[in-house]
Amino acid sequence: MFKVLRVVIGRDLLLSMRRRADVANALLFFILVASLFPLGVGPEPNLLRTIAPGVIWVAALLASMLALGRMFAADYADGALEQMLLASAPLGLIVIGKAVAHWLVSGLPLMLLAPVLALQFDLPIDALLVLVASLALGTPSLTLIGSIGAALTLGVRGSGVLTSLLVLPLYVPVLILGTSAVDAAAGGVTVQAHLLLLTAFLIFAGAFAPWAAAAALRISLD
Amino acid sequence: MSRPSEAAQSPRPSFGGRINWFKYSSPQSFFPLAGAAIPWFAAAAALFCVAGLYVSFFVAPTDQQQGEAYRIIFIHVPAAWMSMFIYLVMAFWAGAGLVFNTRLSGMMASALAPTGALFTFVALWTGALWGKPTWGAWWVWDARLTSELILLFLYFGFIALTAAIDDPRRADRAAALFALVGVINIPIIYFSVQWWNTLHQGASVSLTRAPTMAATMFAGMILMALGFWMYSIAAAFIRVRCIILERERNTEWVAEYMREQR
Amino acid sequence: MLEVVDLRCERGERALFDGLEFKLPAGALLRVAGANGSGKTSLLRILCGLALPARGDVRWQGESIRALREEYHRQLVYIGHAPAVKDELTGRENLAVSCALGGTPADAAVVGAALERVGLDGYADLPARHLSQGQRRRVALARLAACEATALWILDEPFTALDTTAIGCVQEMIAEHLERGGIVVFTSHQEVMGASITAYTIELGG
Amino acid sequence: MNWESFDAFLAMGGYGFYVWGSYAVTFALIAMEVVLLRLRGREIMNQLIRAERPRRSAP
Repeated sequence: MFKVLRVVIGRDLLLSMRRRADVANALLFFILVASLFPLGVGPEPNLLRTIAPGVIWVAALLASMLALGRMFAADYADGALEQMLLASAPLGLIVIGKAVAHWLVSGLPLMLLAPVLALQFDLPIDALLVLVASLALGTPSLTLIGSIGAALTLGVRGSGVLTSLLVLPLYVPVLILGTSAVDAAAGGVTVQAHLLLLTAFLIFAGAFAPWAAAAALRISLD
Repeated sequence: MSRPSEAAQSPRPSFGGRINWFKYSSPQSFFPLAGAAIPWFAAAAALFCVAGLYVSFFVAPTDQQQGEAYRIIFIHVPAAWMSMFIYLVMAFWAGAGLVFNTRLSGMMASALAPTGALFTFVALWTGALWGKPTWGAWWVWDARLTSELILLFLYFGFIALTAAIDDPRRADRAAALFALVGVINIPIIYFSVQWWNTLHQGASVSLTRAPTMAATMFAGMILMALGFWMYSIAAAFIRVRCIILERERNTEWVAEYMREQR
Repeated sequence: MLEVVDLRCERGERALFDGLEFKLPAGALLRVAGANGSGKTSLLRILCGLALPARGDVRWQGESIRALREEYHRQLVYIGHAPAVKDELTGRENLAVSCALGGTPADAAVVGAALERVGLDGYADLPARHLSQGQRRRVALARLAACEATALWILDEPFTALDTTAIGCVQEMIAEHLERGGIVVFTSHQEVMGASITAYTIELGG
Repeated sequence: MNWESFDAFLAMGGYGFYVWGSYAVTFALIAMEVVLLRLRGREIMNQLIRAERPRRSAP
């Protein structure tokens, strides 16, 4: 059974490797959005420092949402998803595999890029570390929740916008927890509670979302 | 082998004992039932609303601190109640539809969504109009208002998803799953916003309760809530009848119903 | 044994078929025929468990496939309309992945042999994007050669886009599978199997 | 009785805009929903009647 998990992760990573441009586009989007904010609100350092956590988190959230289209759509179009529904392992497990692979090429790079962007906003070093930690715990939740939305909108006209309409409201807790963790770190307050709550949310999403996404895939392919 | 043309036109009621009535006769048998119930619910709605309006304007006394502005709560609070209650009912029907694969459940869920969205919007609108004179701001990022806003987005998501999928059965089931995901998320969203709110504002602003909860005030709110409730049922029934006719238009019983109508 | 009980399938509000019943014993071949839109693919998807019938049940060895799920999938090869061949992967990678997903992991030798069987030995290491329509189809069908032990084959239009050699090869694989006691269900517009093999035929639609 | 005159009732102690704004929008929306529902019902009935007519004349 875990062989199937490994095969799915390996396959999706291999596919992303051979379609590197798609991966790079989402990252470029992240960098661009985050860089637009200083241009929009002005270069005042104190202001930038205040808005930095929110801006970086929102940009990361949008970039990760943008990448959701890649998760199932191509496999849906060429019939590979049908084969996954007929696989010898539970569909929930396959969704976990796809989510892991998807996070490795969309969430992980965001997490590694974020500190560089945070320097543009003059965030203190402590806050930088917390930013990375909060993204490390938060972006997997985003991928997991997003997988439900991506699965529900398969093959639907205007599925990109529809996915965001469905998924963004559900992202709110992650956004709140993530930004306030960085805020707290920048303000010199202990961040343990925030990170613990993010972890709890991740565990919850990890237990629940693959199952829901699997049900959504079954509905979409019926 | 069956011929599709025949199968589609054969009258449903004559299918015999093997058929699962639970699954097949529901929309058909519910249609006249809902039709008969609508006038009663509509009348009850009108009655409760008139009584509620009377209590809220002529019986409930002026509030010491907020003056007459507080009279907005007689629609604000019932509307907020209804917005959440309708979402729960909708999620209930959605879940029932997914579990039992009944067609009527999905129709009920999609019939409730627009009315739920309406009450959510009313709750937000009246909240803003109440907040301005009371706290001097149209909008505060209070946990309740924010959750209400997210709830509105969830309603919109539900409606958009139903509208975007052409096959009604798939649309119902996809939207049902989304409704259930939403119902699990609403408490999480509420508590996370509340927690975030205390971090940022130190609980200086609280929409939580009106200063004094006199019995007459409570009575007014309950009456209005009952009125809204009855109205929601009536509206949902009218809408579900439309949906049934739209989806079952090619069946024999609809044709028969049309013949009776003239 | 594959058994279908009182199956009804609807599209929109129209019934595509109703009250469909059959039993396929080991070694049986079933051809599903019918005009476009008569529900051939829908029937196959219901047989796999991809789609839910409006009424009725599909049973494998006497148990409902909805209860069996993964256990049933392990004994099933479905080759759908879309070949499920990824453009970015080579024929070899495609086949290895689909076998592993199906629960019959194939090592390099088996994969190579299967691709050779369908006449793709020269193309096994090319990304599928460089293959023609018929060749991609053959990559998908190579799975049959790699999954001989899998009892039930469900094939949606297996012969489209294939040249005569490839059609012969697929016919041969099907014949061998039936001899082994496997069950094959396929859709096709024409009578393609030779006269030597007796096939049940279902004609859908009117 | 809370109000000395109709004007006082309308003024709502200076909060007339907020109170009446709330109530008016609420009931306007409800009225709108009722109208939309009625239109939807009429639309589907018309469609059904139109669909039925050829079926009657054909045989």
